[in-house]
Amino acid sequence: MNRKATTHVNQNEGLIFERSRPGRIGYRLPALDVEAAPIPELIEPSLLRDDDLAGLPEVSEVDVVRHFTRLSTWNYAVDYGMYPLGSCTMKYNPKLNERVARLEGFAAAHPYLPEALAQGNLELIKELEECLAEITGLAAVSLQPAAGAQGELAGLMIIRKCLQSRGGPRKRVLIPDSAHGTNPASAAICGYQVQTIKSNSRGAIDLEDLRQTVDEEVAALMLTNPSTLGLFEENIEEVCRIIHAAGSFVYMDGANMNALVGVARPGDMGVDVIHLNLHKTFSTPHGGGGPGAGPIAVTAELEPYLPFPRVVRETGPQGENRLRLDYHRPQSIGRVRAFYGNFSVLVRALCYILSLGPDGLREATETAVLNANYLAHHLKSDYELAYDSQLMHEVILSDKRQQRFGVHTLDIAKRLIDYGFHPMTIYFPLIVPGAMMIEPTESEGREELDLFIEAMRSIAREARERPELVKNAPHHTRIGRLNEAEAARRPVLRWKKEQKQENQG
Amino acid sequence: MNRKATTHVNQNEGLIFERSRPGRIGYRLPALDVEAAPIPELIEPSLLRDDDLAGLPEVSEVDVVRHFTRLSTWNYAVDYGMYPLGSCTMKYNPKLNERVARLEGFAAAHPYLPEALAQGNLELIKELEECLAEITGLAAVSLQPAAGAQGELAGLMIIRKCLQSRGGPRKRVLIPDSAHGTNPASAAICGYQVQTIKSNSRGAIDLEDLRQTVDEEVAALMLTNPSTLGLFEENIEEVCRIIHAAGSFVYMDGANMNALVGVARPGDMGVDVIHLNLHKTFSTPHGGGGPGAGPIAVTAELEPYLPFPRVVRETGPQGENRLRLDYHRPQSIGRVRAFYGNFSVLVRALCYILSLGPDGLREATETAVLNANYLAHHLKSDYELAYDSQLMHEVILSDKRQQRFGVHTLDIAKRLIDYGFHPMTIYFPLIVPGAMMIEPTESEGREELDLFIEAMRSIAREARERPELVKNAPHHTRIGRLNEAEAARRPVLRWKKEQKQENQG
Amino acid sequence: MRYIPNSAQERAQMLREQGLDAIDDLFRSIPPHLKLAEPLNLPPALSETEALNYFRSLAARNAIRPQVLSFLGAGAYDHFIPTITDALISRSEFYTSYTPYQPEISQGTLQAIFEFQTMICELTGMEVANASLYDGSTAMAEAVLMAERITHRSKVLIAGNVHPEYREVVETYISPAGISAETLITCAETGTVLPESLSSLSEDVAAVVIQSPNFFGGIEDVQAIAEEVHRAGALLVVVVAEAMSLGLLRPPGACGADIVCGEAQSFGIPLSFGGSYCGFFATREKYQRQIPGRLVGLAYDGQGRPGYVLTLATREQHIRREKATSNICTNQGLYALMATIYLATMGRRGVREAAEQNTQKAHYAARQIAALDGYRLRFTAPFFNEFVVSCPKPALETLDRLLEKKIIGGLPLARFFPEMKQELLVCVTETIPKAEIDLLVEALREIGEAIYS
Amino acid sequence: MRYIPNSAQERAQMLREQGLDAIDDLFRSIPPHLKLAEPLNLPPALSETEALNYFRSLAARNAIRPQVLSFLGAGAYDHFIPTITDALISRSEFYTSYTPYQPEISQGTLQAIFEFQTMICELTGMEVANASLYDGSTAMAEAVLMAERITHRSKVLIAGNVHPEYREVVETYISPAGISAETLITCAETGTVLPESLSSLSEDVAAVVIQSPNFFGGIEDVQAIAEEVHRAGALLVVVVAEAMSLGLLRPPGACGADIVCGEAQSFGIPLSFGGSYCGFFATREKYQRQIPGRLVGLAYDGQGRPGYVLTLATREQHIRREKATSNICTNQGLYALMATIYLATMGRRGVREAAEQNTQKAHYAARQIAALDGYRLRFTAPFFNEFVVSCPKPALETLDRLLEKKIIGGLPLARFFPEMKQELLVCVTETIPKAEIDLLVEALREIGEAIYS
Ligand SMILES: Cc1ncc(COP(=O)(O)O)c(C=O)c1O
Ligand SMILES: Cc1ncc(COP(=O)(O)O)c(C=O)c1O
Repeated sequence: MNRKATTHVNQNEGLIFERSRPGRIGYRLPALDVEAAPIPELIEPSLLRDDDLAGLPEVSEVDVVRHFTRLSTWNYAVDYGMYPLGSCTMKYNPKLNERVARLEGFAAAHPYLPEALAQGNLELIKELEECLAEITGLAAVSLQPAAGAQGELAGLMIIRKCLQSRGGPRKRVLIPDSAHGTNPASAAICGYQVQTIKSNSRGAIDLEDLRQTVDEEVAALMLTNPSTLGLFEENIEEVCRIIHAAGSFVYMDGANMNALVGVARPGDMGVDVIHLNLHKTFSTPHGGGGPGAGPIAVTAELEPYLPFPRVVRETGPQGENRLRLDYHRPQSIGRVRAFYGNFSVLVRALCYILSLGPDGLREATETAVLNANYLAHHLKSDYELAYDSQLMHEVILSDKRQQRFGVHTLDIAKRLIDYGFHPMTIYFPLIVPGAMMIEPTESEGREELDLFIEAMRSIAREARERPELVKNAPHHTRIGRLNEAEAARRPVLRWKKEQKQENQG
Repeated sequence: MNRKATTHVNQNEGLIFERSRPGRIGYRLPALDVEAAPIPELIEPSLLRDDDLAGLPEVSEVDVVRHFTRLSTWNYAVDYGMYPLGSCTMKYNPKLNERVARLEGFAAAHPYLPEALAQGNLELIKELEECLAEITGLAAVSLQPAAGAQGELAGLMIIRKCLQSRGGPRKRVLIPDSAHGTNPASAAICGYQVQTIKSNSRGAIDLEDLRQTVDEEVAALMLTNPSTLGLFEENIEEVCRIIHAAGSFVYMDGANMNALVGVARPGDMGVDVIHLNLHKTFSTPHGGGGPGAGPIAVTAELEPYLPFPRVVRETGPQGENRLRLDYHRPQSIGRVRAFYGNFSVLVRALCYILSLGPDGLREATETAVLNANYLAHHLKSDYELAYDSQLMHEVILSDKRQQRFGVHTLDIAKRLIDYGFHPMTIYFPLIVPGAMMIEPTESEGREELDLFIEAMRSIAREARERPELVKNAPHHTRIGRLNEAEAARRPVLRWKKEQKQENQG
Repeated sequence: MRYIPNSAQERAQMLREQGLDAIDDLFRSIPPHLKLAEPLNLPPALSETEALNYFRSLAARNAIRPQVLSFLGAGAYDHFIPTITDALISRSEFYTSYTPYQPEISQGTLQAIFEFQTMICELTGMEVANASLYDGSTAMAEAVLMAERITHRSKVLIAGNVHPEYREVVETYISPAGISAETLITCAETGTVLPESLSSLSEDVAAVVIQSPNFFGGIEDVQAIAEEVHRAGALLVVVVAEAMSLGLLRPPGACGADIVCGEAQSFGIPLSFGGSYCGFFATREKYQRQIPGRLVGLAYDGQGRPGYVLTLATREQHIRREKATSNICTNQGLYALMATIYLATMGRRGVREAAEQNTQKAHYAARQIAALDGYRLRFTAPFFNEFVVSCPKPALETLDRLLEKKIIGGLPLARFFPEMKQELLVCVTETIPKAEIDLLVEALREIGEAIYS
Repeated sequence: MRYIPNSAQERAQMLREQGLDAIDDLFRSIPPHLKLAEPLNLPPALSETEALNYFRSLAARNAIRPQVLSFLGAGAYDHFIPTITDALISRSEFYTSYTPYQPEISQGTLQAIFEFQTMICELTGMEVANASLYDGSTAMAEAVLMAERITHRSKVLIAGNVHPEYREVVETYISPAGISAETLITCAETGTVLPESLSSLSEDVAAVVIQSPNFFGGIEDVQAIAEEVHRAGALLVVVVAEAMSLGLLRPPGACGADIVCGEAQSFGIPLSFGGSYCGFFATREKYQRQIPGRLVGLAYDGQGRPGYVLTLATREQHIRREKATSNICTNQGLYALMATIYLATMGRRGVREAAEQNTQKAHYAARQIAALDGYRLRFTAPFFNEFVVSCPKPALETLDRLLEKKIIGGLPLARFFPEMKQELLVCVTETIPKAEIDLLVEALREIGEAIYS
C-alpha cells in the first residue's frame, strides 16, 4: 500500500458486557478460612446491596485475555512507530523502567509503612528530587503533583501563598495566547483572573506590551519555554526582570523541557516555579491517558510553601543517615493529593535519569532538537511554516497552502493514519490557524523521519491532485471518521443491557 | 467485513539487517573492571576472528523493540482467537504459568548447582513425574525428552533395550496409516523397519489384520489413541493383548491425551509406554515452534531403562526428606539430551495441573470433547465428515463436496483467514483425502465456536456461488499466498548484504 | 545512548543537510551565557545491570510480606491482583499510547474506558462516570468544586471521619476558590455521621461530604443522611476510599447520593507506596456537562459502524480554558484499564466473594481482639474490613512491640487525631490468612497481659 | 474452571442441541470399565494465590545470586540478558502461536527465524543454518547422523574433551543406527586435540567431532584439524557449547568445518536449570537438503511481495515419514527468537564487547588463582572464559570449604573424569564483578594455606 504500512486482518470484539454469560468464572480465591457468620448478622441488610452486582460481567479468564488483547490491536503505539504529537513528547518508554517499577519492594509497599521500613522508597523520592533540582537549576522540588496540570495548580498556589504573606494574593495571571489550556484553567481554579497576552509576530512575548500590562495586581506570568510554537523565549531574562520588578513571579510550564535538559536551566534564567512532565521529558509511559507525574521545582524563597509532607535527610541516634517525612510545614500550601505522588511513575523517571546520565540526557535533548529541525527543513517546501525562526524540539506547520484545495489540517491528520503514522497535534496552538504541531523526539531514527517526510509530501501531492482521497481519510482503519458532533449532541456514556451497540449502517 | 474480523492498518518492517546503521548501539554493559591485557596476548591472533562480526546488525534498543513488535502484529495467536489446528491442542496458555516460570529461583538456577542447593527444582521435577504417572496410570515417568518426537524416540529405545535384554531388539514396528509423521521417523532412527497397518473403514485397527501381521520380529505397535481421526480405539484392550501375546510392546502416542485426562488412563488399557506433549495437553505455550516437552511414562518392567539421571527421594542423615539425582542406572538407554529436560516448560505444566486439580482436569477434557462434537454436529450438513463415529477431541472433515466447484481444502483453509480464524490442520491424516482436522479444545467458548461454524458455512456457500473468491484467498492479509514450490526450488535461506529482498511485483 | 537511534555519524550527516556544522547551531536562540558550561552534576550513566542492581537494593530496603505481616489500610488496600492484569496492561498498545485524541487508531483505549465508565456506574449506582481522576482525594476535591458550580453556594460540610488526607487536599483546592469548609462532628460512640446532626443545614451549604465506609471503617447511613441534605437543597457527596466495599454495600447512588467519587485502587492496582492509583467520579445524568475530566461516548462512522470517542469536550481546558470544569488533562488511564480488567476478571461473583471475605475476616479479627483483656472496639457502627481498636497501652507502644514480632499492627490514629492515643486502625483483607490474624491476636494478648502481670 | 469459557449451563445446553443428556454420552466409545471410577489422585485445585505462593516456596529452595556466588559454566552460562528480550518474547503473538504452517498469518515468526538463520550463519561462518534443534547435545547427535547419511560411513571419532553429556547423548542416538563412536584421545598437557593424532584416519570414519572451546575451556586448532580430517574424506563437526566465544574466535566455518552446531543459550536465554535452551545447526549449502529440522526461506506472493515460508519440507517427517532427515517436529522456536533479539540488541559491537569481557575476566581470575601456592592451571591451551584448576586438596573438599563462604567454586571434574580428583572447572563471565573474583581467589588461598600450615 505504501512504504510504511499496509492493511492486515484484525479481530472484531464487542463490549465485555456482551461477552458475559451467566455462570462463567474468571478467578479463583483461596477458600475462606475463618468461621463465617451470615453477612446480615454482621451488617444490617438495609446497608447491603440487593442487586447481586448484576451489572458486572461474568466471563472466563480466557474471555478477558482475548477481549483486551483484541482491543489492544486497535491502538497505535510508540512501540509501533513515530507518534509525533506536538507538546506531548511521545518518546520511547524503556522496558527496563517497566521492570524496575514492578519490583515487589516498590509495588507491594504500603504508603503508611513505618518510615524505618520504607527507607528505600524515601531514598528514591529524595534522590529524584535532587536530580530534578539539578536539572532545572532550582532549589527545591516536590514530587507530589500527579500530572502537569496539577503541578501548575500547586505552583500557582505557592505563588499565591507567598504573595499573601507579602500582603495580598493579587488578582491576575498573565498567560500568552499560545499557552496550553491547562494554564488558564489552573489559574482560574487558583482564583486568578486570566489576562491573555499576545505573542508578537515572531511568536515571542512583546516586551513593551508586557511592561504595559504588568502592575501590582499581577501575581504571575505563566510562560511555556520553549513555547508551544517550538521557540525559545529569547528575552527570557528581560521578561523575568520585568515580572520581578513588579513584585510578581514567573511560572514556567516545563512541558517542553525535552528541548532544554542538559543544555540550559530555567533556574538560571530567572524562573521562580516550574513543573515538569515526567511522562514527557523523562520517558514514563503515557498509558493511553496517564498516569503521569508533574513535579514542581521552586526557588529557595518559595521552598517553605511546597506541599507537605517533605522527605528530609537526617542522622539517626547511631549517627546513621536516614530519611523521614516532615509534616510540620507551617507555610505549606497543604496537600494536593493523598500520600506522596504517583510513586510508580517516579521510579521509572529516576531509572531513566540514572540510565542516561548527564551525557545521555544532553544527547537526548540535542537529538530531539535536531530531529525537529530536520523535519522542518524537509517539510517547509510543501507546508507553510508557522514561524521561520530557529526551532527547538517541535515544528508547527499550517494547512494554509492546502486549504485552497479544500483540504484542511484535520484531513491531513487523518490521511497520515493511512500512511501508518499517528497524526500530529492539530489546531493547537490556537493562534496558528490550522496548526499542525509535530514533535518527533529523539526516539525517531532517520529512516522513520524520512518515511514521515515522504508521507507528508505525498499527502501534499494528494491534496492538490486527489483532494477527495484526503478529505475522506482514513481509508485503511477498521472504522472511518466518527461523528463526534453527533456523539456530543446525544451523549451515550455507558452501556446498558437494553441498548445493544448495533451497527447503524 | 464479517462478524469475526475486519482489516486495519498494519506496519511494514524490513529485516533487522536492513535497519542496521554503523554506530548505532542497543546495549550498555558495565565497564570492564579487571586490568585488561591485549586480547592477542591472551589468545593467538590466528584463533581470533578478523571479520569484526560485520554480519551482525548495529541498531538501537528502540529499533529492536519496534522491529519485533511490528513483526509480532503479523502473527495470529491463541490470545487473538480460536486456533483450531487439529492434533496440536492449541489451548489457552495461562499467564500465571508464565509468571511462575520466570521466578528468579527457577530462571537463574544453574543445572550443575550442588543438589543440596537445588532441592526446589528437584522437588518440582519429582512432583510433576508423580502427577503424570497418576494421570497416565503408569509406573514411572521421565521428563527428559524435549518434545513429543523425542519422547517417541526415547520410548522406542526403551522397548528396544528391553527386547535386547530378552534376546534381540527385533526388526519391525507397526504403525497405523493414520499416524503422525514423527512416529515412522522415530522408529527409523531407532533402527526399525516401519510396517504400516491399514485402518479399517471405521478408522480403527483391524484386529484380524493385526493378528496376521504380528510376529516375533515385531518390536512394537505405535498407536495414537484417540487416533488422529479423533476416534478412540475401541478395541484397545484386545489390541494390547494381541501385541503382548507376541512378546512385543504397545507404544502410545499421547499427543491426543487432551481427550482422556481424568476420564481414562492408558496404563489401565494395557499400554506399555506413552509420551505426552506438555505443550499440548498441559497448556504450555507453543512459542511459534517450541519449546515443548515430551515426557514418557512406562510400566514398572520398563522403568529401569528410562534415561538417566533419575530424581529420587531419600532420607538424609538427620532423617530429613531430600532429593538427589541418580546417575547409576546400568540398564538405562542413556541420555537423550543434556541436563534434565526443558525445565522451564515443566514448571508451567505443573502449575497448570495444580491450578486445575482433578476436577478441573476432567472438566477440561469433557469440554474439549464436547466442543469438538458440537462443531461436528453443526458442520456435517455442509462438509463431508471423514468418519461418522463418536468423536473425541477433534473432527476430521474433507473437501469432497467442495471439489466439484474446484475448491479444495487449501482454499478453504486460506479463506478462513479472511474470516479471522487460523486454519485447521490440512491434508493430515494422509488417509483422508483433502482432510481438514479441527480441534477446538476446551478454551473456546460457544460464541467463538458459533462464529467458526458461521464462517465455515459461509465458505461452503462461497464455494458454490463464488468459487474464485475462495480459490484466491486470503484477501485480507498483508501478503497473499506465497509461492512455496518456487521457494523450495531455489531456496534463499539467509539474508546477504548484496541481495536486498525487493518487491518483485 | 541505546534509547537514541540516530548515531553520532547520522546526526552529523543530518546537520550537514541543513547546512549546519555543529549541534550547537541549533541552540543559537538561547543566550550563550544561559547555556550550561559543563555537564549536569548527576551520577554517570548506569549500565542496565548496574541500574537493575541499584533499584533492587532500594526495593530491598522496604519491608513487604513475607518479611512483615501488615494490617494497614486507611485508604490503600492490599487485595488479590489477578496475574492477567499486569500481562494485559503490559501490551505496548495500551501503555505506550497517548490519550485517545484520534479515535480511528485508539479504539482499544476508548472502548476500555467506556467499559470502565459503565462498571463504575454499576458499582456506585450512578448514571454517568468519567474516565478517571488522579486519585480519591482529588476526586473528592473536584466533587466539591462541582457542587459549588451547580449550587452557587460557597460552603461545604465535611464529615470529621473522612480520610484526613482527603480533607487536607480539599482544603488546598477550595481556599483560593473562596469556598469555606466546615467539619461535621460525628458521633463519638458510633463513629459515624448522625443524620439528625444535619437537620438544620444552613441555606449556604453547597454540599455535605461523607465517606462510607468512613475512615474508621464504619458504614454510614447514606439514605437517611441524603434525605436531610436534600431537604436543605444541598448536594450529597459520598466518597468511597475502599472501593471493594461496593461489592457488598448498598450503592450510594441507590441511597440518594448526588456525586459518588473515590479511589479504585482496590480493584487490581498495586499499593506502590501510595501511587499511581485511580480516582473515580460518578454523578447524575443531569449534571453530566458539569463533570470534570475525560468522558468517552458512543459514536458512529459514515457507514454506521459504532465506535467510541472523547466527548463533551466543551467542558475541558483545551477548549474552554479558564472556564473549564477542571484543569485536569492527563489522568490515570492505564490504571483505569487495570481496574476494568480486574472487574472483568473477578466479575459479578468475584467482586462479591472478595468483598464478603473481607467482611468475614475483618469481623473474625475484630471478635478475637475484642475478646482480649484490655482491648475493645472503639466504635459501634457496622464495618466492612476496617475497625478501630482501643489498646490498653498507647497505640505507638503497642505497634513497636508488634514490630518486634514482624507485625505491622495497623495505623496509630494519633497521627491524625491527637486525642486518640490508644487507638489503632486495623484492616483485614482477603489476602490475610487466618493464621496471620491469629498471630496478631496472640501478640496483642501478650502485650496486653504484660501490663496486668 | 477459569480457563474454560463455557459454563456448566452452556455445556448442558450444547449437549442438548446434539440430542445428548449427559457428558458421559460423548465418551461412549470408551469401554465403561476403562473409565475412571473416581477422580484422579492429585492435590485439589489451588487458587492463583496459593499456586503462586507454592512455586515461590519451591523457587526459594534453589540457591541463586546474591545468596551464592557461582563460577559454574560447563555448558550453561550466566550472561547478561537485556530486559527487552523478555518483554518482546512475551508478546502473545509470539509465544501463543504455533509453528508457522500458514505463512499469511505467521510472517512475524517466519521473518524472525529467517533472521536467526542468517545470524547463525554469520557467527559460525557457514552457509545455511536451520530454525533450531532441542539443544546443543541433540544438535551434535543430529550432526553425526547427517554425516553418516552423507558419507555412508559408520564410524565417528569424538574428542575426549567434548562435553561428556553431549557424548552420552550421541551414544544414545547412534547405537540403534548401527553407528559406532570412538573416543579421540586428547593431549594431557594442552587438553586439546592434537592434529597429528588424526594423521592416519581410517577410511570408515564418517566424521570427527570436536568441541571448541572444548569442555575444559581450551580453544582447538580447528583449521589444522580440518585439514587432517578432510584428507581422510571424513567430515569435521565442530560443536560450540559456549556460543559467546563466537564473538571473539575465528568462526569454525572459516577454519574448514563441514558442520557447526551447538548451544545458543549464551545468547539471552536464562539458565533455568538446564532448559529450555536452543540448539543451532549450520552447514554448507551443498548439504542443505540433508539438514535436520525446520528451514525458513524467502518466497513471493502473486503480486511479487516478499515473504517467508517453511521450505525444503521434503526433508521432514510430516512429508517423508521414515525417510525424513530427522524426527524433529516441535523445536525451540521461542528460544531462537530470544537469541535473535539478544543478537540484534547487542549487535556487532555488543557481542564482541561481551566476548572480550569474558576473556579478560577469566584470564584475570586464572592469573590470580595460578599465582596461589598449590594451585595451577591444569592445561596449557589458550582459553575463552573457562579453565581447569588443579587444587592442592581434592576438588570436592575444596568446593565444600568454598560453599561455607557461599561460593560455588566451579564444577568438580571427577564427576565426569574419575582420574581428575583435584581438578575444578572454573567459569568466569562478564556478569561477575572483580570483587567476586577476588573473593574466590582469597577463599582458595585460605583453603590452600590450611594445608601447609
Ligand atoms: C504545554 C503543556 N502544558 C501542560 C500540559 C498538561 O500536562 P498534563 O497533561 O500532564 O496535566 C501539557 C500536556 O498536554 C502541555 O502540553
Ligand atoms: C499425533 C502427534 N504425534 C506426535 C507429535 C510430535 O510432537 P512434537 O511436535 O512435540 O515433537 C505431534 C505434534 O505435532 C502429533 O500431533
